Amino acid sequence: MEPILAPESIDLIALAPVIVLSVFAMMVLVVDLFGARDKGLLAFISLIGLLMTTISAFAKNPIPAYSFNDSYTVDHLSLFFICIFTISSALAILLSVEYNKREGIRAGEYYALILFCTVGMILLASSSDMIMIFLGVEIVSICLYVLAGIQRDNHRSNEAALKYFLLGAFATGFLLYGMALVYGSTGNTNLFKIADFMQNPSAQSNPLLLMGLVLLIIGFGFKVASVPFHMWAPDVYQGAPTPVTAFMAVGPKAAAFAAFFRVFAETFAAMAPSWEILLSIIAVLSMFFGNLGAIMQTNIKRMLAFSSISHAGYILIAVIAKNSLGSASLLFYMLTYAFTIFGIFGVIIILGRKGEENLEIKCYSGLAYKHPILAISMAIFLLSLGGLPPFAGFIAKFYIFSAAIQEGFIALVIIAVLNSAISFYYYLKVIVYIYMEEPTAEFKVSMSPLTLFVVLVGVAATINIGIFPGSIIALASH
Amino acid sequence: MFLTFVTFLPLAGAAFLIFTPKENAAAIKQTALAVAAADFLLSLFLWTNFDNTTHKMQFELNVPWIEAWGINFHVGLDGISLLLYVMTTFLTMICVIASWDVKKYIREYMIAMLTLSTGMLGVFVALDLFMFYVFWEFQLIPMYIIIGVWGGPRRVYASIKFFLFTAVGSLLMLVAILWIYFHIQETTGVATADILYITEHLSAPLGTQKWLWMAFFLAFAIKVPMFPFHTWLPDAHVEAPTAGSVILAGVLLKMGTYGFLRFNLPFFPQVSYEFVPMVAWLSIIGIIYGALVSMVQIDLKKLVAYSSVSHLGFVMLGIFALNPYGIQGALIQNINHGISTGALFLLVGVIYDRRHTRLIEEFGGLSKVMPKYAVCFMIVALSSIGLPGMNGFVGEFLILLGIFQVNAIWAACATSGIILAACYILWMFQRVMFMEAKNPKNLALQDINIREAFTIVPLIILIFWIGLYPKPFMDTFDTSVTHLVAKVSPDNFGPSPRNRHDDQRGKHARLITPTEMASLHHKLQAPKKF
Amino acid sequence: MFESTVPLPHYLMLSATLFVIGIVGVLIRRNVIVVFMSIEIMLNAVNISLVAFDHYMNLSSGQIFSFMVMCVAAAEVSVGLAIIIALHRNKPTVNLDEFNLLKW
Amino acid sequence: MLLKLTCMVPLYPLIGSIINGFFGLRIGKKAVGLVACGSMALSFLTSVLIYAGYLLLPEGQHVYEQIVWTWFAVGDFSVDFGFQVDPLTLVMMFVVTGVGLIIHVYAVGYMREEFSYYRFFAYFNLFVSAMLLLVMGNNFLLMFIGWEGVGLCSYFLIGYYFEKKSACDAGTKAFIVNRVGDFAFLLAVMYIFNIFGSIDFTEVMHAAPEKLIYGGEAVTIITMLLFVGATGKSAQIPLYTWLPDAMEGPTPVSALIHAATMVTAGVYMVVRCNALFNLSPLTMTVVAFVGGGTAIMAATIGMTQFDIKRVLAYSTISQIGYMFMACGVGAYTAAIFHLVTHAFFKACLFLGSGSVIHGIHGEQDMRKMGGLKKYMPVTYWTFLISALTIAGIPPLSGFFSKDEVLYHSLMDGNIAFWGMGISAALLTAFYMFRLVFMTFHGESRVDPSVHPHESPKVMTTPLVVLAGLATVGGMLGVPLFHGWHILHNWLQPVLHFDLASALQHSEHMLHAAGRHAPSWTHLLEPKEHSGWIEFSLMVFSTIVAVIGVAGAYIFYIKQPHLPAKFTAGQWGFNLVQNKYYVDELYDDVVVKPTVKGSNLLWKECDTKAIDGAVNGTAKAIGWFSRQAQTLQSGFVRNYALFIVVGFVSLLLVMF
Repeated sequence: MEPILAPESIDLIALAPVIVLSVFAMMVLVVDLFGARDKGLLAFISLIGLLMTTISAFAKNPIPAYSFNDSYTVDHLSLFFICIFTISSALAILLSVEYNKREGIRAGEYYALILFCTVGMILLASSSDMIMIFLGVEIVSICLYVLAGIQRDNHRSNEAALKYFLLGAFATGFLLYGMALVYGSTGNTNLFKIADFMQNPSAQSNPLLLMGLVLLIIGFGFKVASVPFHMWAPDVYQGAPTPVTAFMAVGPKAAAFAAFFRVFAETFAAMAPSWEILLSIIAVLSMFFGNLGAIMQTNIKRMLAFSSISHAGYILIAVIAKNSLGSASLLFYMLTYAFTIFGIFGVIIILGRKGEENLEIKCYSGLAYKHPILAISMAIFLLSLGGLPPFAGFIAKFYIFSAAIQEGFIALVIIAVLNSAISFYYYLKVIVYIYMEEPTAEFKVSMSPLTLFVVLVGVAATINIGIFPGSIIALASH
Repeated sequence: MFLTFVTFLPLAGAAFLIFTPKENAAAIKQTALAVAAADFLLSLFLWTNFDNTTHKMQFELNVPWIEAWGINFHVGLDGISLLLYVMTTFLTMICVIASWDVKKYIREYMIAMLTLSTGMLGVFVALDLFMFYVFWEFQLIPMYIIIGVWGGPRRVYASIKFFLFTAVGSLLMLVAILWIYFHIQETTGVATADILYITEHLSAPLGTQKWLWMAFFLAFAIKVPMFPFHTWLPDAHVEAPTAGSVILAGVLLKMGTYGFLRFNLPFFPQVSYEFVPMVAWLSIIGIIYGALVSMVQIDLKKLVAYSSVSHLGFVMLGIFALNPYGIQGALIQNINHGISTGALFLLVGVIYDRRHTRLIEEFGGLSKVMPKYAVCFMIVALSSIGLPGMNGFVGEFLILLGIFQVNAIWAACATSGIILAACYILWMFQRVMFMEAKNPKNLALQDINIREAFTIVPLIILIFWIGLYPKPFMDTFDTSVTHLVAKVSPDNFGPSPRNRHDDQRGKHARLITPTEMASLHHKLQAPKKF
Repeated sequence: MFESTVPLPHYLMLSATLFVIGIVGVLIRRNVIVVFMSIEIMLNAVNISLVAFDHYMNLSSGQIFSFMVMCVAAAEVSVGLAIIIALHRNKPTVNLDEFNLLKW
Repeated sequence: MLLKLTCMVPLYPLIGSIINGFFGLRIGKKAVGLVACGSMALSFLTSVLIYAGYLLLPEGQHVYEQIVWTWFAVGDFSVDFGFQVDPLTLVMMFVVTGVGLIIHVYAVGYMREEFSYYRFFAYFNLFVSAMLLLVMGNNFLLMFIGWEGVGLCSYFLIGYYFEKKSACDAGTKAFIVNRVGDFAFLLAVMYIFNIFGSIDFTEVMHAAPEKLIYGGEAVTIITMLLFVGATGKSAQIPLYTWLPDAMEGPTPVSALIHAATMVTAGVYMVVRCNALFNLSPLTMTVVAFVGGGTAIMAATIGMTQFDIKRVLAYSTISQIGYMFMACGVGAYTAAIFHLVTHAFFKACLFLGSGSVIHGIHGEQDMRKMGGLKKYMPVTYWTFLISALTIAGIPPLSGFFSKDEVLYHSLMDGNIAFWGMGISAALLTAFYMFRLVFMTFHGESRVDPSVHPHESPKVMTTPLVVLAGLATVGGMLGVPLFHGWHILHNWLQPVLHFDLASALQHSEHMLHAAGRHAPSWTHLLEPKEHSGWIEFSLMVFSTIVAVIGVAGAYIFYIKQPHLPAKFTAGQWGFNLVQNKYYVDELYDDVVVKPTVKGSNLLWKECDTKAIDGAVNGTAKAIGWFSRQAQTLQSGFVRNYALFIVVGFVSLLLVMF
């Protein structure tokens, strides 16, 4: 047996973001332990940590670089994803400060958990080994289990955590089994080696491998909340504290997609015909069930949960397209999605009241005439989610569709566009309440500067990326 | 640059209004009017400086927008779009005046109106498919808001219906646009969505072209709206506020017909030619159906809305006559419909403001109470039914003349629309304006006031101007239409349509900047695997 | 290292059976703890496969993998139990079907 | 040059109309009347000057064209806003401006009591302007402006009393029925452009024999369409129903629009397009038959009506039928001749009836008149003269023109046409004198509270002038003596048609198309025109007219109980009195089904089917949405089950 880990293959510089962030996370824990009364300090440290992480991510040059026996990769995809993660974590932390104060979440681990979760996401997006992927998935998941249930005395939060935990663990079983089967049929856990192995046509028809692929799809499908593995998402999104929901909808999802993309579009690209159809079915189902589910919702968080399921469907198209446009569009989509989602949840937090109240859509009646800035921001976010120009969501969708069209998945794109037409309906419904109904009750808003800042960042990014997407596209499509 | 300025001026005005305190209604209205009027005057300046001896785009601006995709910010006007452009600024101005008495959220209203204006102008100037699509979808938002916030009792239903109907159609167009984009990239090696370039170089297999054509058709047919995609229109019109209806009828519907002229015909001449019978019959059904249904309406606005279906049927018929008479007729009829139907909506708005009802049975004998109003209404109504000497006739006659060259039976069927038009308009007019004023609520109605006169008189002047001396209008698009007709002429459909443009190849090469070329090369050479 | 007389498919069958048992356990049991344990069975079923593969193909990463799985499972257990306890504080039950606030 | 004034002729009334329309209320009634009549007088005088100018035209030039501007042009299609002056136009101009002026003067008196006096004159002047455009336009489309313009003014003026529902209905009906004709007219214009590449009268008429095959499909369709247009405007079968209803308008309107000018526009148009009609024997026959049939039918209805204006309206329809019959047999001169004389006497009759109505305060029912002779002598005498004229008593003008029509219908047509014509003449004489006797003679049946009185000078003077014209108008076309037929000679340049060369061209075209040309030699045989036959026909028709008058005398003066006896319980009489139920037929067959069908289209097709499909899609999505929601049961184990089911299904798809 050869040595498992050659010392020269360990490249800590490549691993810098993980290390930096872990250090900061532990620092948060320590500071909290030694009586930081002001949780804002923790948030501040976390933000600094995220900033340092982002900077350290670019320490490795040139890219692509590999570390730990090629099980950790620093490439364009992972760098971009790290940026998405740090941005979304930062936004989540910004959203949390005021929210936690209001909801009485005093736990200092909160920020540490977010940072650890981000570590997991970075690992997930950078891993090129199944073991690493598994670790990443689990780090992310375990943090999220806790985060979802961080409001210990809230029944909904508890229930969300339980559901998420049980189902998450259940799905992990599938993922793991899939990995085991893939490992068994290829003899490798390293994705590069598996990809090489796949060049051999006879290897592609191994039933064990195919079975493993199906199981992997389930595992990843669960993490990205795609139908029929999505059932947890609405409940968890609704029950979890709002900033956590926002965080969950963006960061971990993006990380899962990164892994999804790496495993399927890159590693198993050679046997695409056998999984394309499965992913297409899942994508179509996700779009349909996501949108159909969203139409009837009255709770905005739950509606956004369903909407995020349908978005998972759209993003899957990028995975299916599996070309360079596909990866670029995936990156672009996740970035714009992050800004939009955090913006929208920012508005929700501002309008929410203690105890997760005031989340019914009809509570927003007449918002436009009391708080025009919030109203227009909300409208912009919703329209962007719907994919209407000139907002970022449109460019993102356009990007993904173009990737699919380039590969000839025209039917898939047609289904997707029809679905976005359905999705307009429920996005518009919210706008109807905001703009076209008369105010029914007074709005008690907690217009905290940090939250407002997130909203404004979201608006600025959504519009700016929508109108001048050039630079981001250039970054994404390297 | 100037064109860009004119196009975005209303948006800038809207942005300015955001920072105006909402209590100061007068200032808001004056600012909005000033912006709209300035925009109109500037667009007139475009018109006077327009060189109508060439079909080429003018006032062009072509700068890279999304370099990675080869998408440019490319604007320009030719004869086909210029008049629609001017009409948009004109109607925006009229609509701002017409909305003077809006009480509810006047600032937001004006912002929406001005934003809408930029959206519509953008559609007409865009020379890049991507950009076109952006504007095409973008203008939905302010219109949706205008209908939904300032509309009638069923405004929410109407606004969502309007939005979804249009969105469904245009989303399929998006797929077609993407397909074309990649096809062009594949066949010519140039990543571009430039409309002019695509017009020159698109050479898809005929079967595919049919699908693409259908995708564009659906988007535009819904917008026009053609039978049987029209049912959003009556709802939207009925619920929209007066100015919304005017813009809807005057400009938004024209975007559909414009789309046919800018995309369906030049992109897919052969397919367009093959689909002529289908479009013609749909248009004819639309003409007759719209007129018949219009006849039995009990709501004034609905009546006018259905009459739009009928009128736009004429326009479509003219376009698909594929000869200069028909297309020029269609273009002038586009303008005419904007003016006449716009004016009709304004006039209906006048009595709606006073009586808060649009039911025909509520009125009667108005010409005794409001004689000036009655005269205006009469003139507009007559223009709408195409009385010779007024604008409607010129367009309708040319359209019929055009389609007569193609098929006399179609012409005969379509011509029957003018009988029905007389029926529904005159019957309505009689019930509203003539007979005894039985309803006591109508006895004390104020005649048209100065502000309302300011909105309607310019339209009436145009009605007669175009009716008696349409030359300045028709000269504007004469050359462009001739060029277009030459393109869709069936003589052109050789086995390989690309060959005939061999000599013109490279003419648009300048559209592709070096950076774009570089990024394209990079993309082509970049390894797929990591 | 000794030569095994048990062929690989047997291990795999065992692993699959255990996995299915785990699934069925999750599906039919109502007790949170039992469901949780069923999930652990599933994870361990996977471990069997991993180790078996390693052994028969003379590899090593599978074993490492299975250690990782065990570690993670342990972590999961701690978090999971913590959640269940937190839950139990608010609502003294371990019947899964009673956690039904969030639906539709 | 005097002819440069051509464009001024329609412009004066237009200006008058605009002045009256915009400032009428401010400047007062007197000024309004002055403006209206003044503009008409100017127009008339200008016409005279143009006539002079026309006479000064160099030898051989028969048409003067004045292009004011190009209306619109696309490619090779171009329409000018241009006027033309030729003999036919001049005749029509004089009729329109002359008779128009007289009626304007009359109307000044007749409408004096009206509040919206100015509105009336604005419309009235506008009408004249449009009518002049119609007769002076040098192409089909300009004619069409006038064509629709007169229809529009007619609509306004019929509905002048817009508070009366019947008036509004009548106006709308007139416009819509006219539009049916316009529809055909427009199609004809398009067809003409398709063939000739031009729609200028001069060009088309000049090129017609070269481009159209005699009796060919194209020319038949074109002329048929044109004729349908004419039936609409000129109230012929089957589109005549609007004219009787049009009597809802003020009487001067009936006189000018619905008797003298507008309704004869169809005749003018047919004559103007004689070069086309000459090429289609089938159309000519149809025209003659429709004309003759209308003449008889309208006359029969006229006999049974009691509303004084309606009788005159049917009489108008009947007389226009004569004109068409003349056109149909190729006697265009006769048609124009009758048009002119008819303008005089029918205007006089209408104005007379207006005077009567005015004198007895708005009563129109003849059963409530009688014995009015002594109260309104001027009206009576002028009315009588006109009635004699229309009945065809020599030497009044109607005698000459009607006889010319009858003579040609026999000589150029056949005995059937003549039969129709002569029977219509008999009926005409009868019902006109029935009218005269019932109104002016016998016992007074006037409501005792009403004191009949003669109309003021301003109204009676026009009557006298028109009666005079009706008396001497026959001089325009004295028969029998060669060269005395002024009108015939005058119109020669317009009506000249070389059939022989047209046939030759047709033959060439047929041969070129590889088809066989039929033998047309019989067409070229010179027609016999015998003064002797003409004279005997004159005598015969005079006798017929006298019989008609005498019959009326017996029925309504001598033995007034007879009519009731004859008509009581007669189904035939009922049928005729109810105008053959044509209105009801149209109502049941066309109007009601259309409205019903439209309602059905709207409610069933639009709302239920199309919009139903749209909303149905939305509803279906909503339904699916609710179904999908129920899956989200909230039970964790259910969710796990879904994962497993998904797993199994994916496996099934995979393998």
